[in-house]
Amino acid sequence: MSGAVREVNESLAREFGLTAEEYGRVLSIMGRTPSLTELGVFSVMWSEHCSYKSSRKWLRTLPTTAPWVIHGPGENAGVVDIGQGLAAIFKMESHNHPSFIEPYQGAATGVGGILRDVFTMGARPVANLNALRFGHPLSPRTREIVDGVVRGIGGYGNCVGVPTVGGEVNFHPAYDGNPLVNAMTVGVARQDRIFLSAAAGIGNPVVYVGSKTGRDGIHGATMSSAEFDEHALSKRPTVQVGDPFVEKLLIEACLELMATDAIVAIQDMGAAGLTSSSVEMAGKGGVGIDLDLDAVPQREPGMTAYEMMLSESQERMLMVLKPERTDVARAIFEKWELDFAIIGTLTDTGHIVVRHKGQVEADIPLDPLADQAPVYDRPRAELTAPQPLGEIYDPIGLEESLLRLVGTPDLASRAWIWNQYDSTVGGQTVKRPGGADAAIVRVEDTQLGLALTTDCTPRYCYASPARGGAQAVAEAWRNITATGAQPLAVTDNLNFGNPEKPEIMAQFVAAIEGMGEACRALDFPVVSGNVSLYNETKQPDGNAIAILPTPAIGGLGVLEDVSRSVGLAMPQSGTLLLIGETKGHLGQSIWLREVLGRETGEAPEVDLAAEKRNGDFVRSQILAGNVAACHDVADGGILIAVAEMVMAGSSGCRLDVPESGMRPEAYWFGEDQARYLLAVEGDGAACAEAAGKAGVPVRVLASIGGDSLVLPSGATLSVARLRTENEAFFPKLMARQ
Amino acid sequence: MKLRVTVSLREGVLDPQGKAIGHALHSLGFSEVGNVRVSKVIELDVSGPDRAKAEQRGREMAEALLANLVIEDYSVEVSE
Amino acid sequence: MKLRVTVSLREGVLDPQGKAIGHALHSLGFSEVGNVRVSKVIELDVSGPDRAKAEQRGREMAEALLANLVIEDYSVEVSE
Amino acid sequence: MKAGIVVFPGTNRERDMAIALRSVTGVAPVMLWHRETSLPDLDLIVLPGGFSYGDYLRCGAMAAHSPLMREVRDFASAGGHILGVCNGFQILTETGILPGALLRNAGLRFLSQDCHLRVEQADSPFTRHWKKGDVFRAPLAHGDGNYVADVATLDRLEGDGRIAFRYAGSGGVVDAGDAILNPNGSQRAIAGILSENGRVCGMMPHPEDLVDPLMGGVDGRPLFEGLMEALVR
Ligand SMILES: Nc1ncnc2c1ncn2[C@@H]1O[C@H](COP(=O)(O)OP(=O)(O)O)[C@@H](O)[C@H]1O
Ligand SMILES: [Mg+2]
Repeated sequence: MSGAVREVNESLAREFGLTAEEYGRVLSIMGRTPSLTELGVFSVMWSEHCSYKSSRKWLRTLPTTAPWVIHGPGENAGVVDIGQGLAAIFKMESHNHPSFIEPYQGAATGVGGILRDVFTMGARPVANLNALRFGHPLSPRTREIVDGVVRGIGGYGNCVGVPTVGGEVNFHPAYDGNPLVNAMTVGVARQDRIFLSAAAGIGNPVVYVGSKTGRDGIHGATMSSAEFDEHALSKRPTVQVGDPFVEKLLIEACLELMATDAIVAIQDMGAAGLTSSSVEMAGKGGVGIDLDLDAVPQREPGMTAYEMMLSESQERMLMVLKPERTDVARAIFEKWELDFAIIGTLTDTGHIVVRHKGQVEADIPLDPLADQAPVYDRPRAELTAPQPLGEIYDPIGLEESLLRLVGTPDLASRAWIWNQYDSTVGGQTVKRPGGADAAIVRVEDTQLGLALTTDCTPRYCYASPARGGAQAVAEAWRNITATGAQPLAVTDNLNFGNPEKPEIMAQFVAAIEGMGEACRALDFPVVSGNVSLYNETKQPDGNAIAILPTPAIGGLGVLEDVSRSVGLAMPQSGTLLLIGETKGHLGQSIWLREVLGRETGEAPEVDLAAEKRNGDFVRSQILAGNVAACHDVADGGILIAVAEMVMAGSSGCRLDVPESGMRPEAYWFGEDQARYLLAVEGDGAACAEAAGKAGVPVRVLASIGGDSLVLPSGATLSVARLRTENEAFFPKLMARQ
Repeated sequence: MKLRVTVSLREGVLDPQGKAIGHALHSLGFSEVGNVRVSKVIELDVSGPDRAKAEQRGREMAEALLANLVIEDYSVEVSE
Repeated sequence: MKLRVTVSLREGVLDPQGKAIGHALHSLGFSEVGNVRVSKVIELDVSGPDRAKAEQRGREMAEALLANLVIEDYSVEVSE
Repeated sequence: MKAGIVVFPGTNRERDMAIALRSVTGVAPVMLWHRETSLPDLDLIVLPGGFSYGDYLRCGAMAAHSPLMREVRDFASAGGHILGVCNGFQILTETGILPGALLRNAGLRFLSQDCHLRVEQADSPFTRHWKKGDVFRAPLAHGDGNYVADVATLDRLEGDGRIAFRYAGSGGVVDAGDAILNPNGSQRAIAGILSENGRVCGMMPHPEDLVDPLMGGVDGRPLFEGLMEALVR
């Protein structure tokens, strides 16, 4: 075996991340000691990342179907019917660990990877979003990570020319050593031009396109051994560098090829590159595959089979073509100045056979590789209840609380971030970041609009994973609804700690249960997603601390007539109505954290029937043309939501005093769910009456006008004052050295 | 004194810039061009008496700010 | 043979990157740092027999593509 | 008006430009691949925004050497009309069709935001639908839009009335030293310039992304309406 100076045995297998039991399974499948390359293939295919061994059992419980779902989980991305013969194709994926090691490249290649998952199915990518969680603003590396991640996402997305239209950001010390970078891409394709990854046609050529293969990111986790092959491996970089220019060419070339009938199957090379793409394509198609690594375009001399099979070089795709169409394909890729190589053929052997320099470096039966992949039902602990809420008192009053909250890291203006993302390229962005609860992108040459959002409130998920999971789904649904769009489906990115710890596994399962319940109640199925486990930070004492459970939800909705969508900017006049019931829930609220310095209490209750009723009412009012602006009430409660509308619209309002006997801080900053603010013309009586008929709680909250937010006390906060507080955080954070 | 810190990508790390420049030079007819790598040179005027000390400080600057050691190497020269 | 083409902003053209680096170094405590300039170095492997010719070609590449003479100067070195 | 849009590898705002031209003129422009060696009969060539060749060496540097750019240069010399936006402006300066150069933004970050432009010269095919001093809004999206030229060139541009647009406040105030009013640090707050004959215009912001009320306004339309009127035949 070339390159292999290490003997393959159980100890090497463990270094590669396999357990003794899993290695035993490899031996019984192979009937012999595997070669190094074979061991590499097993270890990546059976890694948590590729096999979902800890999560699979639970992912299966999520609802994944609806009449409008064309392809659910199992393909590169989810596909839903948006009408007019068109489909939206979307998915979210994490690049957490790489973004901690090298924030710019980690985030950039995360964007590149998720784009490929979407255009590999035949869609032109039309929007990117990103869900980010950073450590405490004052923690040592936070500033550098924020800077690199934001530059990386912009650097890649701006260059490929896909607008970045939305996302979310949280700061919490639990992410100090493990930031989360979850990137989502949405594309649009014709329903009759969707490409899948199942290989077919014995004898058909297997074709490699895109960039050359280098030693990028090989087996990062398992490769601590420089003694492996002294000269070739000594300087092994594990960080992948993205090339968005090549990605742009790859998008154009693939879409051009997809307009012909040359492609039988296509798959991006993502994690575990050539290995996972070839194994998955062949496995799904029930065929064998022969690969000739000598034909693989290589960036560096002297690469071994092992290295080529495990390289995670970016901007590469694998395709099965109709043999008589390979010349058409070659011409297209040459036009776009990309590598194009026939590197194998489909066989009837049911094996993957890898040849290099005249030797067979791997020969593995595909069925057992897939069927005997480990699946674990990991033990779960009893979930612990959150700390009791404790005594509530208000030391500073509404006005001071409001000013403090609008400037707090989790609520401060994100303009510093989105001003580095090209949000208008493509000319279809109807609502840019900050313009509405969900970004709105028109589908080119139609009146259709897509409403896009990402949501998760990790502090709720930590207090109560089930409620948190449900809340994340409900908030995504609400954000889409608040624009007037019909929510269709979600993608998810389940970020958790080490699943081998029973308390983490318990969080994971409970969060999925909550998500599933909300998805079912709201008719909002999961069509794609990603799981990222082992997100923990080693402490100096050797213990590892897990991130907050963070099941990020990416939601997609559709508007038949995009011109009916509304944003959240306060109009110049009219009445502000509050929809939904206010109970004053302060547990886990931002007010509690920022004013009393506590993260205590239960997460807010998620009443899915109320969500549906209130949301359906709001959407019908928007579509009827009765609503000038709409904003959901989320982090920070009513008063923050009002302030956000005021700042976005540069138009003030005078708040009515609530009739409830509630404590003012509970009323104004409580985080009860299923609520919206609607700006309507005149006195709002017609809308209020309609709400009453629909059984939806409603009250007049404010009269709109002026250039200040007037509090019930009569205290007046000008738009300018609010903005100053709201916009200070990011520039100040980033100016610090 | 002048410090000259050269920062280049580590061997094996993809250099999209170099690749694109090589490509462009070929299409301009510079067919003799093979591999192309792009690096950055940061020239700093520094005050202080002693070369060895300046070089040491240059290394500290590189490690602290100028180079991204995850993907880049650096070298320091002192002149004048 | 190796060509090394160094491209730097002309004297008089403001170098925002250099300025920012100088500023950052100061706040990291490198108070001895004065003026900072950032240049690009393009290293090219070239085939061909003769140094003088290589250097000549290097100049041609710089003039044609590698440097924008409106704002940049360049220099060419040959090694090996 | 027959318009053609040049597409380089890495161009990404060609569709935006095509939509804008079509929506104003009613005619879809032709797309021109950078490797072509001849031009069809055209009234207007547009070099759109994007990242030609990744902008890896300098923005627009590699695109400036594309085969079709030779034709574009001849087209300019023959008095043809050319609009270069963003990357297109960078390409025009790299080829020397327009003077000066575009450096990294002064703040060293990519900027994507709306800006306001003050019309400095209304007597050109690109600006005739405005009056001198008019202010309009346009999205900008670039990392290298910091316009520089030597003082003699700047003075000449100014003296000859070849500064088309300057960055300004919404009320029309221009202050080149103010990082908010002049977001990328351009000398004399220059956002767009004209060639000597007034028939080539390069600008950094994107009027083509603001031609539809649905996208937030129609501030960019006058540029295209003026062009259509000037180039009708
Ligand atoms: N949390 C999840 N919920 C639903 N589907 C999921 C989830 N995680 C992964 N999937 C689906 O499993 C399949 C494999 O995922 P993944 O390995 O991340 O895809 P890729 O190979 O594109 O990286 C995809 O179809 C994905 O949508
Ligand atoms: Mg995939």
